[in-house]
Amino acid sequence: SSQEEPPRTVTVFAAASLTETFTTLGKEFEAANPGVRVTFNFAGSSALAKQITEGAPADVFASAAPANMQQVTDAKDPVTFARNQLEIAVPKGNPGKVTGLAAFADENLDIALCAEQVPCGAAAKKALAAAGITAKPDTLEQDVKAALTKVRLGEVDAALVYRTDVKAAGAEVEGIDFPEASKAVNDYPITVLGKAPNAAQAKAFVDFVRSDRGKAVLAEAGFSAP
Amino acid sequence: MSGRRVGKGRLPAVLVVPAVLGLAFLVLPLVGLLARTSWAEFPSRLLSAEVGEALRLSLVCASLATVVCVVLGVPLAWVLARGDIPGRRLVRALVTVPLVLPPVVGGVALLLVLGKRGPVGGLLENWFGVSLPFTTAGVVVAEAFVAMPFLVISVEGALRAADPRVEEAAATLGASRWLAFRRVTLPSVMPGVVAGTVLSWARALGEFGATITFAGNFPGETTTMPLAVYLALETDPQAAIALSVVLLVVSVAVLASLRNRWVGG
Amino acid sequence: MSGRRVGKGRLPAVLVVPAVLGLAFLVLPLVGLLARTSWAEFPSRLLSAEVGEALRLSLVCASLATVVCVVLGVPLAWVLARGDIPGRRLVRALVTVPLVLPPVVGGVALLLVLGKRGPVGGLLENWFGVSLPFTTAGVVVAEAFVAMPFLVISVEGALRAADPRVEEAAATLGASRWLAFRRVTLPSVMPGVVAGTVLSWARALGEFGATITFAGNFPGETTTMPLAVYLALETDPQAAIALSVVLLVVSVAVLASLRNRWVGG
Amino acid sequence: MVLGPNGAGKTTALRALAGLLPLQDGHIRLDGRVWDEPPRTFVQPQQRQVGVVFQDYLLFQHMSALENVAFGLRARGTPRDTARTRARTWLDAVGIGDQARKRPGALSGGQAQRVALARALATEPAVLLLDEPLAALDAATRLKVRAELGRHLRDFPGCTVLVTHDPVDAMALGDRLVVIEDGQVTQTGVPREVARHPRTPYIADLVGLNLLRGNANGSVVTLDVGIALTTVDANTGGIYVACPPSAISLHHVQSSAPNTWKTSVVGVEQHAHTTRIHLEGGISADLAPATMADLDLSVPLWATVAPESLQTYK
Amino acid sequence: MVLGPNGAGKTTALRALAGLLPLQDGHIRLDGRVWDEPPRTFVQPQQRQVGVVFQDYLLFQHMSALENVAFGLRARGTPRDTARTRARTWLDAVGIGDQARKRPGALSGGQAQRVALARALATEPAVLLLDEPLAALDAATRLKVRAELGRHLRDFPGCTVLVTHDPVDAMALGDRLVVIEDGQVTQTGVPREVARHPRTPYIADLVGLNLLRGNANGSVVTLDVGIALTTVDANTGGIYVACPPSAISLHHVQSSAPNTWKTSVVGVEQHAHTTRIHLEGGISADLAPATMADLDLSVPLWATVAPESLQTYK
Ligand SMILES: Nc1ncnc2c1ncn2[C@@H]1O[C@H](COP(=O)(O)OP(=O)(O)OP(=O)(O)O)[C@@H](O)[C@H]1O
Ligand SMILES: Nc1ncnc2c1ncn2[C@@H]1O[C@H](COP(=O)(O)OP(=O)(O)OP(=O)(O)O)[C@@H](O)[C@H]1O
Ligand code: MOO
Ligand SMILES: [Mg+2]
Ligand SMILES: [Mg+2]
Repeated sequence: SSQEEPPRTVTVFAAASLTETFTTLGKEFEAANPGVRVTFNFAGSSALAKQITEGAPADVFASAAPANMQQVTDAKDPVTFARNQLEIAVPKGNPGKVTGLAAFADENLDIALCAEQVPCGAAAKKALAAAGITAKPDTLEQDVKAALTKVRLGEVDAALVYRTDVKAAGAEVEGIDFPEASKAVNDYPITVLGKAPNAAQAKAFVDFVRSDRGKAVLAEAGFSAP
Repeated sequence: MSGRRVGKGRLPAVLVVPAVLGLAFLVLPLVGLLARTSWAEFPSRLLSAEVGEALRLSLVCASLATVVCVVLGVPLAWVLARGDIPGRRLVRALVTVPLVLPPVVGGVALLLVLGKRGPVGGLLENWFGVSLPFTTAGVVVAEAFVAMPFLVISVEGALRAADPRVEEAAATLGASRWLAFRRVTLPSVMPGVVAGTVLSWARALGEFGATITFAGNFPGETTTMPLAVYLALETDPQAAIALSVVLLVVSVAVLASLRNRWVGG
Repeated sequence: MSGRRVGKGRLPAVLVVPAVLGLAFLVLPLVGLLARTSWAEFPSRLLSAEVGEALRLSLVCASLATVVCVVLGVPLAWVLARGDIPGRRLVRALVTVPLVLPPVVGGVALLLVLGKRGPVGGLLENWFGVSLPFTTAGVVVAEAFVAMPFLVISVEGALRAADPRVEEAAATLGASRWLAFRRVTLPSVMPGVVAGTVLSWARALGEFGATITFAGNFPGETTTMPLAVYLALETDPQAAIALSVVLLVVSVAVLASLRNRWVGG
Repeated sequence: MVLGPNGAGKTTALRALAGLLPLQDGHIRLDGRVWDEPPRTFVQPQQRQVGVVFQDYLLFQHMSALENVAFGLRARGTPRDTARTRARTWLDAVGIGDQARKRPGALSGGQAQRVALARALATEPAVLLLDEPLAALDAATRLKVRAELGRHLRDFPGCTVLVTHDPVDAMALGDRLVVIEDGQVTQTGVPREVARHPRTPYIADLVGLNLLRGNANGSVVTLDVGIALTTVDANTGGIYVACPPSAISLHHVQSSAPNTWKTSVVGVEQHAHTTRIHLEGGISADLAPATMADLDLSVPLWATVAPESLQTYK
Repeated sequence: MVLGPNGAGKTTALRALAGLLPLQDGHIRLDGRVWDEPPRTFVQPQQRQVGVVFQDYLLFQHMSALENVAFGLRARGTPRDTARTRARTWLDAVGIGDQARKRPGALSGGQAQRVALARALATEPAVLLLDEPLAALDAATRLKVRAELGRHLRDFPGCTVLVTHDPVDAMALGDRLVVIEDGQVTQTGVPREVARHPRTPYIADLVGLNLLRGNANGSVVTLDVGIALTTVDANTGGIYVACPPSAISLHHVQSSAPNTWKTSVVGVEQHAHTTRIHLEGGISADLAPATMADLDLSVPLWATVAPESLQTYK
């Protein structure tokens, strides 16, 4: 084995919401490519974009929103590899008796939305606009997880989150689909970076994510195919 | 002239060199931020309604939280330093816990206890009709929770360094322990209390994770500057930096003027 | 017997009541967290490789950051308290800035200056081949940046409360200012230094925003416990709480044993 | 009045009286009230109505001299203005009314001590505890404050415990003297009696007497140091013999007077108006400057003391 | 030797000498070396080779007594063991070798002062500055330490400045006495000369003399207080007249002796062996207990002083 090339590392900067799926895919990729290590840096997409701009040694960037991808001038032809759809999340037992998007206009319910500045907030805005509803939120959360936490703890009666998040939350949260969700789909772009130290294997990893196996893992987590 | 001051011109290099390094370490990143700020937009940004509101809310909440910290924290520090309570070591270590807790988890912990379904929050709601999450009061609570350890630990350190015999002198003059505390002990540890207050206020002003988790984020009600900064960072990093600079400038101005009045020099 | 202690049984209610409230305020949320922790999985979690690694990294980085804080911060505090420097008020206020800065912005500021493209970072890279961001050293830098103000302000408060005439006595005995500082001043403000060190260490241990921004989130290299907690929140909130509890228990244990040795009682 | 050498436990005793140090054993009672009796009773310091002047003053550094003095009155509920007026009166009484606005840090040592004195006196306590209240005062002020203090102590309904190293204070101010040495009470009594009949070398030294221990057989006492002296009184068995150093005279030739013995000089000390000569056997002689001029201290001398100068007591 | 009442500026003067308080004006020179001369020269305290005993000791609270004393030696580079051995020797010299391991907080006042003394002496400084070094010591220790100190001072190559309220110290320890009152030097000279010819009421009080100011015309001096006295010397113009209080006697009937005047008692003070009577015109008389018994102090009395007891000087 001393004759083998030293193990090469692929450094993947991925949105925090991809933690579970990418960790699984990374392990499978390593198994399929002996001698290659996949290192992840999971954080908010905007923080990752900032780090890449400041010269972080990344090979691959998978963002939760096209906007963050655009901040990275180094990105070469990003492609969408997954989509995420909104869903209404309510605490177990649905104490607010929420049935659809109309509940978000109810002053008497405690409602959480994501802030407009983050992808799920932008998507929620689109969906609500499509449904013609003026929402009366009590809080505009920093990200999906924060909104979901408030649902889990029963602090709000309903929140608009991603389907993947409802799925991950398990039994504590119930998800309610609504028709306008399809109007507010969030795209996840991925790319190999221009200055990637290990471009070849980075490309291989991106291909693996976009392979059928990749799609299957993503679908299992609640993502839809592009 | 200054060469004739006692000890002046004699600051030893072994202290001055690390001090300068330390200062550079703290200040250079700020210089970096300032260099990236688009000063042209600065005044308009400062005057925009949302920023003004967030800034006002930040200052008000941080100040109220500091008041809470002082009112509850100074007695706690005194009991820790002077009271002969069992398990003091453990209590003292427990006080530092909110520091170690990732703020978001701190917010979750607050929700668990003071939220709608929490044991204390439920009581508050049923008895007084008070609900803390998603209100300005909730911001104050979250900030106080995160900032109080700074006050308690600073003040306790100061109390431990103070001579307890002066309190004894007050007792022989007929002062109750409360009077002795108020009129003798407290003034004598003022530098420590001021240090703790400054730390608490600054920490409360910069608080983000616990606030957004416990109190949420609603403009005019719970959106403090750090929340505004965080969200701006998502879409417009330039704006986020400018907002941070606003926060910094205001806090430095407040501290430079206040500390001067309190501690002199 | 205890009723005969001086002042014992006489802790005034006006101090004890707020002290107890303060303690409850700090400790109840933790109780809430503990109540939600699934203790059955706790030992296995504590023993899992990733958690062990993150915990070790957290403790090592926080301790190194604290060393940096002490080495640079104590001299800075001394210069602020004793040196007759111009613009002292401003410098003192500037030192608190990293407290006010939302940590994520602090991380950005560090990237701006110490990043590959930053002025200082570029120099470090060219001259020494050292790159801080995205390395364990970067974690230490980020934590030290956020934690140092606590040390500086606590120690400065303690120094201001100390009698400068004792340093004068040392000078008449032939001690240089450095020797007087090391052997006389520093030991006499030890409670303040300990308080500041505890604050810094705890703050560094809980640091999240600046770390993830400046050093990234690379398991085994930069993923400290708060970052692990953040990731766990994405996948398994129960696990996140359990991880926080691990962090708490370890930090309380460390503090309870260390402070005991340093400050007695 | 408590008198004792350094480290004897005087401050410790005062602290116990003030309630700052609970007793392990024994009791403290005042006019039938029990203040401290282990294991049960313990009256807190603030209920004891004591006034304490601490050896190192323990002034409140952040208050002016006036506020320091007014503190005790304010603690007892006196309105601010009354308290200040009375505090001012007390500062005037100890002679530093003009320093009223200064902080303790800006006072000289003697001024600080006078503030501490005024502070303790201002509350007009039932018991006044004074730890070296005159030590830092200059001789002139000391006379003045001692006189002032004496007047207040006489006016006092309660009692005063004053700790001092200074036998002059002890004699001038005390009704009853307790001498502590090394944690033990070694002599008590009215000051005049203690001064006349010291029972330990420490007390004899303080009151300026030579104290010798000897064995009497009629009017002849054989001292432990080997000298035989004739006394006016007749005694038997072990007794104390005391005489003032000024009663001992020194000569180059042996006189025919009784109580003459050969000795030599082991030390000389210059005092303001006399010279103290330390002789063998721990005996001292005080000589006037005129006498000194005629003596060569480097050779053996003859010492004489008149029998009438010798006090004897059991 | 600096003598002066409380708040006179003695401590302030010592601080200037030690380099802890830069001069505004004037200069400090030692053996031709300039230590402080505004606006340019200022030698830092640690370069001055001074040893200071502070009035409130300023011991290092976190070090043992031994470490306190060893500190100055360590600061000058003495190896640890040597420093400790020498520190121990110094502690023994001031009589508290057995307290070497205690922290200052656990020492009594007098013990603390002795540690401070040992600490200052241990560095064998060129100039020794002592602020009330004997104040907290009990009479016996004071004698011992004073003797010890006197010995060291004599051995000293450099000079010593000792601040004291105690004229006995001033007389016993000083070569040259400087009296400071209210920030001004009022008298200087060898102690014996100052003691014999005091020039201010403060000094007269200290050395135990009555000091009177008068106008001489031959051997008759008309005092400012109105009494005419006959002196042995003949003078003209304004002069000082001094006499010891013990030279003044009091009688119920007017004697025919010269220098007799009618007066009355304004105050009485009890000292150890005599009673001091304060008379009109600021004159004091010391009486033996035996004489006291025969006097009624409440009626006007006749005072007499022998012309030989009166010292006159310009
Ligand atoms: N906290 C303490 N711990 C240990 N020993 C102590 C403590 N305080 C005092 N001592 C010792 O107890 C003895 C008595 O001390 P105390 O202060 O009562 O003496 P003192 O009679 O007031 O002497 P001085 O006249 O010098 O003030 C001394 O030997 C002193 O060293
Ligand atoms: N920091 C200060 N600020 C203002 N006045 C001061 C300060 N320090 C001392 N003084 C005043 O200066 C005068 C001289 O003080 P100093 O301490 O030199 O007196 P001293 O001669 O040592 O008296 P003592 O014998 O009582 O110690 C006093 O009136 C004192 O109140
Ligand atoms: O997955 Mo995100 O970038 O934290 O919304
Ligand atoms: Mg004492
Ligand atoms: Mg003085």
